[in-house]
Amino acid sequence: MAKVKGYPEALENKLRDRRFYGEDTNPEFTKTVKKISDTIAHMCYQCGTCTASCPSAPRSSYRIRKFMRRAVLGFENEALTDPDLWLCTTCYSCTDRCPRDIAPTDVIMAMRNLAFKRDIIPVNFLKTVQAIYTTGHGVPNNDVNRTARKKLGMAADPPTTHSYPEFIPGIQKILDYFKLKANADRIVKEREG
Amino acid sequence: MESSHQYAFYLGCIAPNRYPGSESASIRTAKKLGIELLPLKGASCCPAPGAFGSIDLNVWYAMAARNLVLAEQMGKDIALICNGCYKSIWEVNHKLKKNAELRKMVNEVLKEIDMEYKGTIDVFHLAELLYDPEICGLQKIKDSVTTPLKGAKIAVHYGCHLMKPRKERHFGTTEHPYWVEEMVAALGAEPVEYRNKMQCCGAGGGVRGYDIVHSLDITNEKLINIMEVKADAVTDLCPFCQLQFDRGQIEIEEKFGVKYNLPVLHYCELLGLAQGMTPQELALDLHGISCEPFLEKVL
Amino acid sequence: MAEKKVTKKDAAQKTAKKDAGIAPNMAKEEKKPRIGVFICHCGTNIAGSMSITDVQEYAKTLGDVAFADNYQYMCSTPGQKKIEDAIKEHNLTGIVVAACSPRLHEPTFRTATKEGGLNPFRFEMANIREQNSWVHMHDSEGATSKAKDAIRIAVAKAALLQDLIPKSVPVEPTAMVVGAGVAGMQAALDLAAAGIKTYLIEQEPSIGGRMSQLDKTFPTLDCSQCILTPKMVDVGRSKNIELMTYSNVDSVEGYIGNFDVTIRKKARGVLTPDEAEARGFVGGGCNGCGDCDAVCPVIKPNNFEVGMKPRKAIYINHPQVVPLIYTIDFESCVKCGLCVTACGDKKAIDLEMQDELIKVKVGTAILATGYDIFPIEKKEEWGYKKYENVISSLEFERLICASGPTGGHLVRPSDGVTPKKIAFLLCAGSRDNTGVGKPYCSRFCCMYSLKHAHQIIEKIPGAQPYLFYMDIRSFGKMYEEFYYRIQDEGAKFIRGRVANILEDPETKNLKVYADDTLLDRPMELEVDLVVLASAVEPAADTNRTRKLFGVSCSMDGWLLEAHPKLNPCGTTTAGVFLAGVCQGPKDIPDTVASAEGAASAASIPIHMGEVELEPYFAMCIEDKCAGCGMCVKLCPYSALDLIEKDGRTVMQVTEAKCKGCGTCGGFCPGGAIWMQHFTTPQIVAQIDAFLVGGEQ
Amino acid sequence: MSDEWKPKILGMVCNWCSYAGADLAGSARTQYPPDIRIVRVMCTGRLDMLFVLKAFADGADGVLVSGCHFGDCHYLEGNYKAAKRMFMVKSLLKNIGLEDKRFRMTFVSASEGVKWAKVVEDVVNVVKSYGPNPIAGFAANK
Repeated sequence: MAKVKGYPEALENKLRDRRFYGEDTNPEFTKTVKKISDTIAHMCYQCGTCTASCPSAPRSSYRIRKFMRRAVLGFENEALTDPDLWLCTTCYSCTDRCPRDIAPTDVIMAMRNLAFKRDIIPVNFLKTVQAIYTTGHGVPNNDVNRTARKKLGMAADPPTTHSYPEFIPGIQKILDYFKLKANADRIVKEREG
Repeated sequence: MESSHQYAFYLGCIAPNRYPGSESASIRTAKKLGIELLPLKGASCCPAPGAFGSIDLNVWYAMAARNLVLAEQMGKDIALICNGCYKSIWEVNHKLKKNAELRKMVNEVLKEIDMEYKGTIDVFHLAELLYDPEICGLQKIKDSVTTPLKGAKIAVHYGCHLMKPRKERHFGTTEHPYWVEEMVAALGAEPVEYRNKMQCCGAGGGVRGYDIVHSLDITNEKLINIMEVKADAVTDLCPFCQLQFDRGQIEIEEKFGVKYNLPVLHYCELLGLAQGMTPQELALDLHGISCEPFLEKVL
Repeated sequence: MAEKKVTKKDAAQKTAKKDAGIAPNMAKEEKKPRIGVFICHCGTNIAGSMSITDVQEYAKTLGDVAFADNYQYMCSTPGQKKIEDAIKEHNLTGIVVAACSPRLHEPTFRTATKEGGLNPFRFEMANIREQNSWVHMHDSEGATSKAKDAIRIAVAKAALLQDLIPKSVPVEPTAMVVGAGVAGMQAALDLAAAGIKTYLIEQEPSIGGRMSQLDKTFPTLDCSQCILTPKMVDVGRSKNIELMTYSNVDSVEGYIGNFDVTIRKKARGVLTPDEAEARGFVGGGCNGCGDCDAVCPVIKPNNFEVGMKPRKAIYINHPQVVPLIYTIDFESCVKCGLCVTACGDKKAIDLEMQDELIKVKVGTAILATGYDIFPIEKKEEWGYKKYENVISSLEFERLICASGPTGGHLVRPSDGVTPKKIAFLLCAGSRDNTGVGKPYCSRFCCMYSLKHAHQIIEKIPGAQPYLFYMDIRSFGKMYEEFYYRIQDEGAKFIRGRVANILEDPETKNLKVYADDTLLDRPMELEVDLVVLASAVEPAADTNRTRKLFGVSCSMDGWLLEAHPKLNPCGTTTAGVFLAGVCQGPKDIPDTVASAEGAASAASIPIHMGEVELEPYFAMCIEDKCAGCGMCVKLCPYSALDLIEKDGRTVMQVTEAKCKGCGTCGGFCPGGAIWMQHFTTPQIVAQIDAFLVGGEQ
Repeated sequence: MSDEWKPKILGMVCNWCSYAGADLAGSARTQYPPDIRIVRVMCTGRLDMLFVLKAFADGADGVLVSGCHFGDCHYLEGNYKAAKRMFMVKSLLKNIGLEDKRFRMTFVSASEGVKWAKVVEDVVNVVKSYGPNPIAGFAANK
């Protein structure tokens, strides 16, 4: 555990103890990540092929190699609370090139799943959930589009849940099975009031 | 003409609700090529692999499975026109087929709505069906062309979730693929190679929603590379990539002050044009970036 | 017949006695077996995972066991002494040692058994280490009961073991070495120096192998040709070496001391002076003048120069070849005959020449078949064969070599311009678990890449090498010092594996993308040339050759040594040895060392003059043999024949040919074949001991 | 744990490939269940079908025969000959109504320690799923 020095807040932050402490690692984290991601997350040898393949790395502090390292060592908090976790575009370039045959992308997805269990999640992800809960679509139809569709001689609404709303309760049942809507509403409320 | 291949047409969200042209184009062009796309009634969002996959993979599996079951009940394989949807629908189908434990979990959930995933169908991207000589093939595409897109330089954006991760998929190389270029050439247009062709559009993984500027900066890098080779248009296989390139250019202009006016068309829209559909019939006017300069060149 | 009796408790013994009775050539077991059982702790290797005392107490309860004991290390001198003493003290008839694998210490304990005054083949081993304590480390109960069963099974066999006399066979005083790279040449030279006639077989037209393609060698930087050429010349000159180039092994028969090898001498279309003389053209034959080369109209890429230089259909790889004899590539020869005219009176060229099969007899053989470069274009992200200025390390060697296609001027393939900024990609295809590349470390790429860096700094003013590495493995003598030197000379080391390379379509420059993991920053580096330190893999023909000699290979295709530490040159086929990279990636020092090791190992049987063969021969129990002849067809060594004896047709074994696989014995419908040391009664007794013996 | 049923499985393996592979599993400390007992022969070609049938008659719950990969036999083709016979064994077992999966022939090379461990584990699991050999004791009682 990093030592708290009892300085005034500003200094405390500036001089924060940045050492690697064994106590900060959780071996279970490595196992859980492996389980969810279904890839050998513990086998990374830090060659950097992933980061070098990553479209997000050159324009941010996001380093997938660092997340792999955290997976190997079990730095749970550091991994799950790092806002960079959400900068992966899931393009799978790292996965295609990883010489260790690991799927770093899926490691990131696993970590995001674990972060969500701690209510760590960007709101936009939850908005999609809410949209689907009510309409069945992540990007629902709108009037401009309806008129356009009619002009094309198509039905104003596609033959999806939009034309067959009777399917929506089923979708809601699935989402409720995982308490997803409830959690989404709660978290959005906390963030946006 | 010979007996037509029938598929359940899985629409997803963005195609029907933002670019309806690509929906009607797909149905009409495919018909001309002996592929019949039947409506998949009651389908929902695939669901978005970035958003749902990040929140809880199990929900993602279950929701995608519901769409798969709808097609199983129809007794038809699925055809779709979106890479994102492909990741959800194809990959979940693939995983459920080989992972009994997962299938058990998913069917637990589906029981709630009296559904059961059986694993009786396959999932295809319309593009791979068009390329497959068993189903259609380049020659048939060529033969169906009435207004060849002569003199148009077209850059191909493959996107990520159709072909990657390579090991899971069946498309071969993800470093230097060329099959979509061949399909573009079949329309009489000139495919152009550009730097870092396989780079992501920047929208995926929820990044577009999480950090729009970051995601647009990736798109901008691609646009620069495409402009470098003086392409008249960029074509894609994924309405979400299309949205990112098309509406994205407007946002890029707002946020970064750079303007490209590079037309962005889904391959089905190109195919539609080549088969003589009018811009109106393709609702190209709904595109954020006007396709006119491109149209003038080819029509 | 066995299975009828086995329903009786003491089936095993009975069957044994009966067979022993009816097989006159087999010693009769009169007195009741008295078996001594010795259990080894192997320190804690065995004792740590099971209860030695339980096992020993159990052994004592077994019917035929007259004595049981245990010791820390049975293989030690006092351990072996225990066996010798016990044999005398308790007049034992058979010995069982429960310890490690018989593949490790069977010889040791057979000797001890012999010292104790018993026939060495009255020893049986119970493997309670490799196949017990080491694989059931956390299941003491399971391990203990498995050990008890293993001993019960071994005792059952020991009770039926018989005196066997190993057969000595003379050893042909000649050796063979397959492959004339530096390993093969060194092995052949050593054998020759030891006074042994040696056939050196090389599939290429000339000798020298990979090493002759290299420019300089690390860490001493002496020129490869300079140190190799003298060896090549010696090989050519040596009275004891019969060099056969452009040849490969066609078939192998026989066993240690007596291998009959057929060599295919490929039609090279050109006669050596000797061959010419044999045909009566005295003073004729190829003298390497090259007149033919000058007139030949067919142009092909020269593989020795990795295709970067042309050659004719009639060619030599390079001016220093040994032997200096031209070769016709009949694949591409149009038989225009211009060369024949040019050659004139020398009459060295025969366009109608055919492959020749030559039979030789050798006592021992060494495989030195070397390696190929992994086809690195399979790693598409680096664009080899797609981007002109991405080359392999072997191409670099030829380009930097004074005798190479560019006379030693390193240039970019795209435009012939001298590169200034050069990126070296280490572990290109090595340490790769994707299934595309190779999982192992190719072992010498780090060091030759350091050497390459040095060479460009030395040759090209202002040149800047960048080495992209994961780990620098400078394990050899003076290697780490070499690393220090090259860094000091200005090479830049970037700790990151290159993810992909993009080519600038105009300049043909390359943009290299990697993550500087130490700086923690992704990087894009524009360079003029990229050199891939490609992984190595077993040479193309390795698999065919190894099967001819009955040598196994490990999962990555490299030939399998008898023991990775204690017998790295030997193989599981007696009399066949391994030298150099065919056994696994090695740099030149290690290759030469292993070659000398192999040569020494291969010379021992020859100097001994004779070898003992394990007496595991098949024998015919003539009373039972119906003369059906099924077995004759089954034998892979045609060691069996049907003969007339006392008016009956019976089978007869030629012991010298029999290798003791027992395939005949496993089939004989009448149970008329007696497989020494693996007799039906012995095996049946083992099965009984395990399954019904428990209740006895 | 000792009250749990432990299957009796007989392994007959060749000296050059499978026995060496099993040794390799040992030196690599690759753990696997201890329910198998090994009888070593020089080549699987030595194995008489009767050995397998006898083992079952004697009450073996499972039998594993393992040799070299095809083309790798130390004696050129002993393993082909063995495979042929062992194939007949399978059909025989079917005929006498014994689950033929209690018997298995595999090919494990001297370098496949991990594979050996996996094979044994599989065999043990399969045999456990069948339970004790129904004809066990049949021999003893006669």
